[in-house]
Amino acid sequence: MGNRTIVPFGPQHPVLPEPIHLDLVLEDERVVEAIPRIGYIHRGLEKLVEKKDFQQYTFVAERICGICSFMHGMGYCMTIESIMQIEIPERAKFLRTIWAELSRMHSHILWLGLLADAFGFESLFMQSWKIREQILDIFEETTGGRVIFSVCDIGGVRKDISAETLQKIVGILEQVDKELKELTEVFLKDTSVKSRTKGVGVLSKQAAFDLGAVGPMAKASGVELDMRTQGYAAYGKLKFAPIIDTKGDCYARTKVRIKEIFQSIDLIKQCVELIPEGEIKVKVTGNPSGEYFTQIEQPRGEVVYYAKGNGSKFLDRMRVRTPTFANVPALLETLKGCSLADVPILILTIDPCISCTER
Amino acid sequence: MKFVKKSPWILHYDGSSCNGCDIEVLACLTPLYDVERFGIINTGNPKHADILLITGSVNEQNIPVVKQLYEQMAEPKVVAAIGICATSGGIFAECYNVVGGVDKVLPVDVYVPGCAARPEAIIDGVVKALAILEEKSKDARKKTGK
Amino acid sequence: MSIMSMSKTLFKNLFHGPFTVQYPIKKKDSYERTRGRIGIDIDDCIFCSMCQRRCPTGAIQVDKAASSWSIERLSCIQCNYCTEVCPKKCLHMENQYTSPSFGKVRDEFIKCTNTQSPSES
Amino acid sequence: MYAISVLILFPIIAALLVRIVKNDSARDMIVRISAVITAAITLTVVFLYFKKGISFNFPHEEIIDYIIAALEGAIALFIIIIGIKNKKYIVSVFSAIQTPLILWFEFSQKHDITVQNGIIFDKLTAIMVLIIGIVGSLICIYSIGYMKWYHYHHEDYPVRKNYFMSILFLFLSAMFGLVLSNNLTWLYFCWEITTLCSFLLIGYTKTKEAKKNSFRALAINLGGGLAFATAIVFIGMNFKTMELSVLINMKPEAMVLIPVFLLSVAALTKSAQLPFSSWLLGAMVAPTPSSALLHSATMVKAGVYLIIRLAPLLGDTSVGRIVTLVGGVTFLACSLMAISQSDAKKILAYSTLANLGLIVICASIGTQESLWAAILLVIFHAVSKSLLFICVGSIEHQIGSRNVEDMDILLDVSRKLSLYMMIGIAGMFLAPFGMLISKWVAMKAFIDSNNIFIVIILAYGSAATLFYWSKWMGKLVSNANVKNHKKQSFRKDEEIPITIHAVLVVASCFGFPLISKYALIPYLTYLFHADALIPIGTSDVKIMLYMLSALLILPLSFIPIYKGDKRRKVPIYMAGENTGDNENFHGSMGVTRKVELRNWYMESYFGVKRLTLWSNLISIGLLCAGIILLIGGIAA
Amino acid sequence: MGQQTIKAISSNELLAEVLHLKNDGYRLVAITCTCKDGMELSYSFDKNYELLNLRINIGLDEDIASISFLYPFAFLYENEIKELFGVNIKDIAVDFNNSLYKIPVKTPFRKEGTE
Amino acid sequence: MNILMNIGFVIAAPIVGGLLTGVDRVITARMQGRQGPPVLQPFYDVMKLIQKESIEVNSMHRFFVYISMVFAIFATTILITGGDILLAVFALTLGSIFFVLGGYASNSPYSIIGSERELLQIMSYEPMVLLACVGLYYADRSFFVKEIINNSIPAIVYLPGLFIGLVFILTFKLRKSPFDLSMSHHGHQEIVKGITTEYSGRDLAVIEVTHWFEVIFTLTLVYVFFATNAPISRVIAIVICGLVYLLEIVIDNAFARLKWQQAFTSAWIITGTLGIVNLMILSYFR
Repeated sequence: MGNRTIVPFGPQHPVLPEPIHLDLVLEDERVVEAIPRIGYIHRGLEKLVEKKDFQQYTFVAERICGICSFMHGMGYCMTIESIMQIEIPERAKFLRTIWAELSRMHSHILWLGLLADAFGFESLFMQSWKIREQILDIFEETTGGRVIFSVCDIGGVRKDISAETLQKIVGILEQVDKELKELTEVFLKDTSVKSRTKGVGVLSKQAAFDLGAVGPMAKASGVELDMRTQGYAAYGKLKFAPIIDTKGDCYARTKVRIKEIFQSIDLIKQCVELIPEGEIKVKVTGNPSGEYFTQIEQPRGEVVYYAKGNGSKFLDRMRVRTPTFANVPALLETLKGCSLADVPILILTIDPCISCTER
Repeated sequence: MKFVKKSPWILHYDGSSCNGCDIEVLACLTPLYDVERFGIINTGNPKHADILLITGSVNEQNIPVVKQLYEQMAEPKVVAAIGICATSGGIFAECYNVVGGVDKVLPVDVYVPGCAARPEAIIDGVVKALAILEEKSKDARKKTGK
Repeated sequence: MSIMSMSKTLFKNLFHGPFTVQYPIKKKDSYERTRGRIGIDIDDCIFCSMCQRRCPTGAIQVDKAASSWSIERLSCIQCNYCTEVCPKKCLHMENQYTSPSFGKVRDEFIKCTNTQSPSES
Repeated sequence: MYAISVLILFPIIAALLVRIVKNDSARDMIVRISAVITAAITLTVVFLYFKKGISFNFPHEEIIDYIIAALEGAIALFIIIIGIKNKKYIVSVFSAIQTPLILWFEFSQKHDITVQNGIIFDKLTAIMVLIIGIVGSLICIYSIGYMKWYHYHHEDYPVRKNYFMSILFLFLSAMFGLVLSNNLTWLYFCWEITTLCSFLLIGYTKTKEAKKNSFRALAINLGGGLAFATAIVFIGMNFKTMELSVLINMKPEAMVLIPVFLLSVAALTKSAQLPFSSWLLGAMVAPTPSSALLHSATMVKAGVYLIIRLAPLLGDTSVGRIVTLVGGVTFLACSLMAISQSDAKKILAYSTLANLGLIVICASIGTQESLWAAILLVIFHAVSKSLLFICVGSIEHQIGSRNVEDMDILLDVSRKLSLYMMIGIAGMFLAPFGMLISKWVAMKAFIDSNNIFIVIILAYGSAATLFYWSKWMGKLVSNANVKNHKKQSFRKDEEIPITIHAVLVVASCFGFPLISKYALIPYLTYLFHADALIPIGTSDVKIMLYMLSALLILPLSFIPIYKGDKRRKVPIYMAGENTGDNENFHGSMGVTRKVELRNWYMESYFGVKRLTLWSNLISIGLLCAGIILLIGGIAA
Repeated sequence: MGQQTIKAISSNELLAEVLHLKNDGYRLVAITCTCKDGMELSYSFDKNYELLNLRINIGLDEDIASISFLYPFAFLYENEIKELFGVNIKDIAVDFNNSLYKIPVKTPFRKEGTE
Repeated sequence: MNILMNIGFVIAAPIVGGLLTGVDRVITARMQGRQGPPVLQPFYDVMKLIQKESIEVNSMHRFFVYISMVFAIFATTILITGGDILLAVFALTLGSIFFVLGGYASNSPYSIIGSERELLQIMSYEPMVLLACVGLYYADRSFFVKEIINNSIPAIVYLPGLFIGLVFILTFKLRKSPFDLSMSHHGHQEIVKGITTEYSGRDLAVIEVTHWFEVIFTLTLVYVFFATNAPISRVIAIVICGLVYLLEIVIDNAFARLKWQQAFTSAWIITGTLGIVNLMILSYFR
């Protein structure tokens, strides 16, 4: 066909919160080909291990991404702890789990808002982000930061949450739960929303596995892949089952994420009940020597940390394989044959974190 | 009367930030902070924008992009660097791929510190930018002799 | 078929009135732990340079000879690391964030005989 | 009377001259002079007879009849032979049935029928003659320049310019005859000649495709001719008359409706209505001047002309309803299908079909208002569409393509051409221009005659029309900055006719109140024996003329009047990756890619294949229903 | 936290091993490269939450085959390693030719002279 | 006197249109739980745009928006002064087409995609608008607004179906979600700002003012359905215009943006069914 339209999409584009570029080849509005270009956020922060010592690097790790900041910090700390064979206190593990699950909630609600924005549902976006602010308030109260917490440290956590604050958190979560249920009605039942998500960007189970998809992207296609089941931090002591859907379209991914939010609320409540008293941190001495791979579950899926120490203050190598990096091939697969109006939805569907991907 | 003060439209560009400041910029639009009170709209299109908000330390690939966006904005215009990365490069200043600070690429008018910059700080920054915007529009008038 | 399922929420919002915090007229309450900016009780400082060495961004500069402690506000990432490592605990995190500026800000604190004055350079 | 004979005969002489002269420049001169003379005769005839009209019979009617019979026989022989030669037996069969039928009728049955008025020149004829004479002569001149370029670029086609030109002139003569004849046998003869001309011109390039399409056109038109012939025989045997004017004045009874139906079928084939439309689309392989003249401006109008003549017999009758619905289906389906086309000539062809459909609807509804609209549509469509065709011809010459998508550089290549093209397109659908005025009146007429379905069809069809014309216009104004195209010379032989045409389009829009007052209203008053009124209020006409005047400032956009204005020019927005030349962007994989911008075609909605199938089925169904109704009518 | 499986193999065994793992239903988790005393490549695989790492040590300028025809999405990892470390990975399915990130410095992670 | 009043109406039209847009923004904000801008914000925006620099990508593309505005004003004038409703619709369509051509003239990717979408939208709503006019003519035997609104029975009695269809179509015309495909008031769209992408400064202000006229135009269409020769009905009609506008705001906030396929088919199907049913019934009783 000669009637092909070729347009650039991004890096600066109103629907893209982060810069990524696609060369879109369209027929009418159908996407025939989408070729990505990344590198707009590549900073080269893995190289920073040579300039910052392994303690300072915690702060770098937290700033790999501002949305799952805490999880990055936690993953990095866990890796170093494993290399140095440090067993952190139980309470610290629970606190990490609470913050991690709150992060997941905040990330998913944020994603819901952006998704609503992508299909032009402004009020839904506003409503989602309004709910999200309550969780940010919890963050600010417990850690002092709205986005970047700086509470995770090698050997434990820097700040404790008092019992009454924990109760207050449960109270807020109940309110969030109520408001979210109202929102869920719209996301999962509204006809106009469904018309934009159902059957859009279908990824079969086989394709999801073959393309190495992780996180909600894989879960929505029926691939059970949830690193939390490995029982790191306090997850081993909590009761939960990974959330799976089989349809593999945008609707399924929305559903998986929404269910995960409610699951997180449940997990936090369990944590609040089970959290033991005690220390929150052990003292760390010496320098890491050895190597370790850590896999944890971020809101966007499995993340792999690899660190290699040589006995000095500075690590030899620190590498993060983030979930978005693994999901990009799946995104490209779903983009083929969609329509231009679906492009923002599909880009969002992997919940892209370009700053994670490119580091 | 300079109406630009009453309706500043912003363009947000993420020049390799960690997302932290980006989501705070977006949070400014949401019910709790609602910058539309001041007539602020996030246009997403340089040709309509008055204020360019840049987050992140600007890496090699972004230099031509931000320059082009700046060029495509109509006078009077101001640039606000949001967050530590944009103001100085922050923790990433030493990375091989970042220039460190937007001011290495564009004339920055307002620096909004914070890691991540708080919504209140961003609002403060935009309000400060308005003063500059007004001045610039006066200058522009003088130049054209009107 | 469920059309306009959002309208319930919309009308609730409409009748509730705006949730907006009227910043800058009215400020949102900050929490005890809110991380704004680093402050120093310069009198207690012993200029050990621990904070300077540990600061991940190199924002802090300590000059023992001139007994001055200064911080580049536009480089500080409020990680709170300096306050943790400070042996005298004279650094602390203030709730108030640094306000936006038109240029680079370096806040310098000099320990003089009985006087302390923040001055900008 | 003599003037009319000259009008019919002069083009034949010109055709012979052009055929004989071998020298290129001499022939070109002859063509130019003949064309000018044709136009002059046309104007003279109209000037002479416009006021009062004329109706007469030639003194040597018998001789003329014999000549015609001889020629008909010769043509039939020719068609049968080529049909057998090219294994297109269907045309041979059609020809072998209808000509003997007519000849048999001529020699055995016709003796007791006297024809009072073989030729009638009234207001409608005047309009048709004007269209044929003016548009025809302009296109003849245009084809001089066009054909030169055509053979320069298509070296593989045999050069037969004299053949081409002479057929054009022959066609003009036939067309004059067609609209002037009141005698049905003469009308039929001219009808067949136009069919033949069309066949010869479509097959001009002698390529395989051209041959195939020309035979399809011939077969369908001969089929229509067969219906015509049958109708003549039926009329002659049953009502003992040979005159169209007499037929029209009869009462629409069941017996009368049978020949009317047959004539309508003949008209529908000529006007390429569904399901007979495929030949017109195939006819687009012919050189553009023939498309402009035969396949949009005049020959296809012969069909609707016949229906307009028959209008008093259609109206509320079953035949009228069927014809209306066939026209409706054609109008809607072709308007929709035009959206999926990118070949300019194909779009024009579909649009022609659609507009013919609209005229058929208006004519077959047969009220005063609707006929007013139908005749105006004929006028506006003829001038606008032939302008568009010849513009496309020249554009093809200038940019080497007639794909609409390639026309985005036209603004740089030739501002004049794009302006004329814009005028043509605007003439086809924009508010104050003629087509829209007629559509408006048509709509009113439909409501007044209680045709709800037709109103709805019109609403949908107009919306689709708007889509494909606007996107074409969009391409014309989009400022692609390709600077490295080479400019072709714009021949005077092309430029002058195009310019005059463009002026005609605008003038006809300004002049429509006059046309209405001096030609349409008297004609309709005479036809309906009741005072006709202009269907649009005077105040609206005034407003519309204001709008038109306002639109005349449009060409200003083509003149860079802002040269003195010091606005800052910036690169267009390409998400921050414009390379600076407004054409390329920094793409993925480290390559610089060109932005390509194409229109929408929406194949899945308006794909030709599916729509053609369905609309053909519906229209065939309608015609069958018509036959059943007729039989039922006689039985009752 | 238990000890992790790291299986050292030579560079020409790579394809055979990877094929074997693919047939076993392993998922490629990551490819990691460290530049210390030559290039140290780790291919991490996962099946039922069991992490398996293949370790290959090659010289700075040695070639290594791409596994992108077995695991198509490996092209991202391989392009990254090629661009940042300068490891010669041959026949990557989609080769960005060192323009994945378009960085101003060439192979920043490569430490010359550590061999 | 009459002429003066008409002139007054035409001058008031953009002011009312601007105010309505302002009210729209406030109500939208409140529905989203936000405070929202001042009511006069649209005027501030336009004033600012006039004071700003106007940049351009080529010398042609801005020309079209001015013509577009001229025809929008023209159409509104015809309608408000009680002229021929069909002519007004044609004039407005002409204006819209010039707007589309402006998008094409800039030859920028997103403008052109926006233009295509806008054309598609025009194609989607045009049949309904025409049928509404036809219906009014059918009910009152006149295309003239001043005659239609001087009948004793409001047109709505005859044309409930067409009115519902018209309200459906207004969503297109007012550029509200779910049919704000070509150009949305909210910035976040896959085609940036559609046709307006390349416009800035004064040209953008013109587009905004044109939109105000369009708002008035569409609401006048609603008005025509309810007004009769009784003075009280005029008031009721205006109130209903307000309610319809409010309904559109709610719809805007309660729908996701649909794709062109859905927009197009839904518009045509609704037009077809409502149009046919309503007109058939009407023709039966006439």
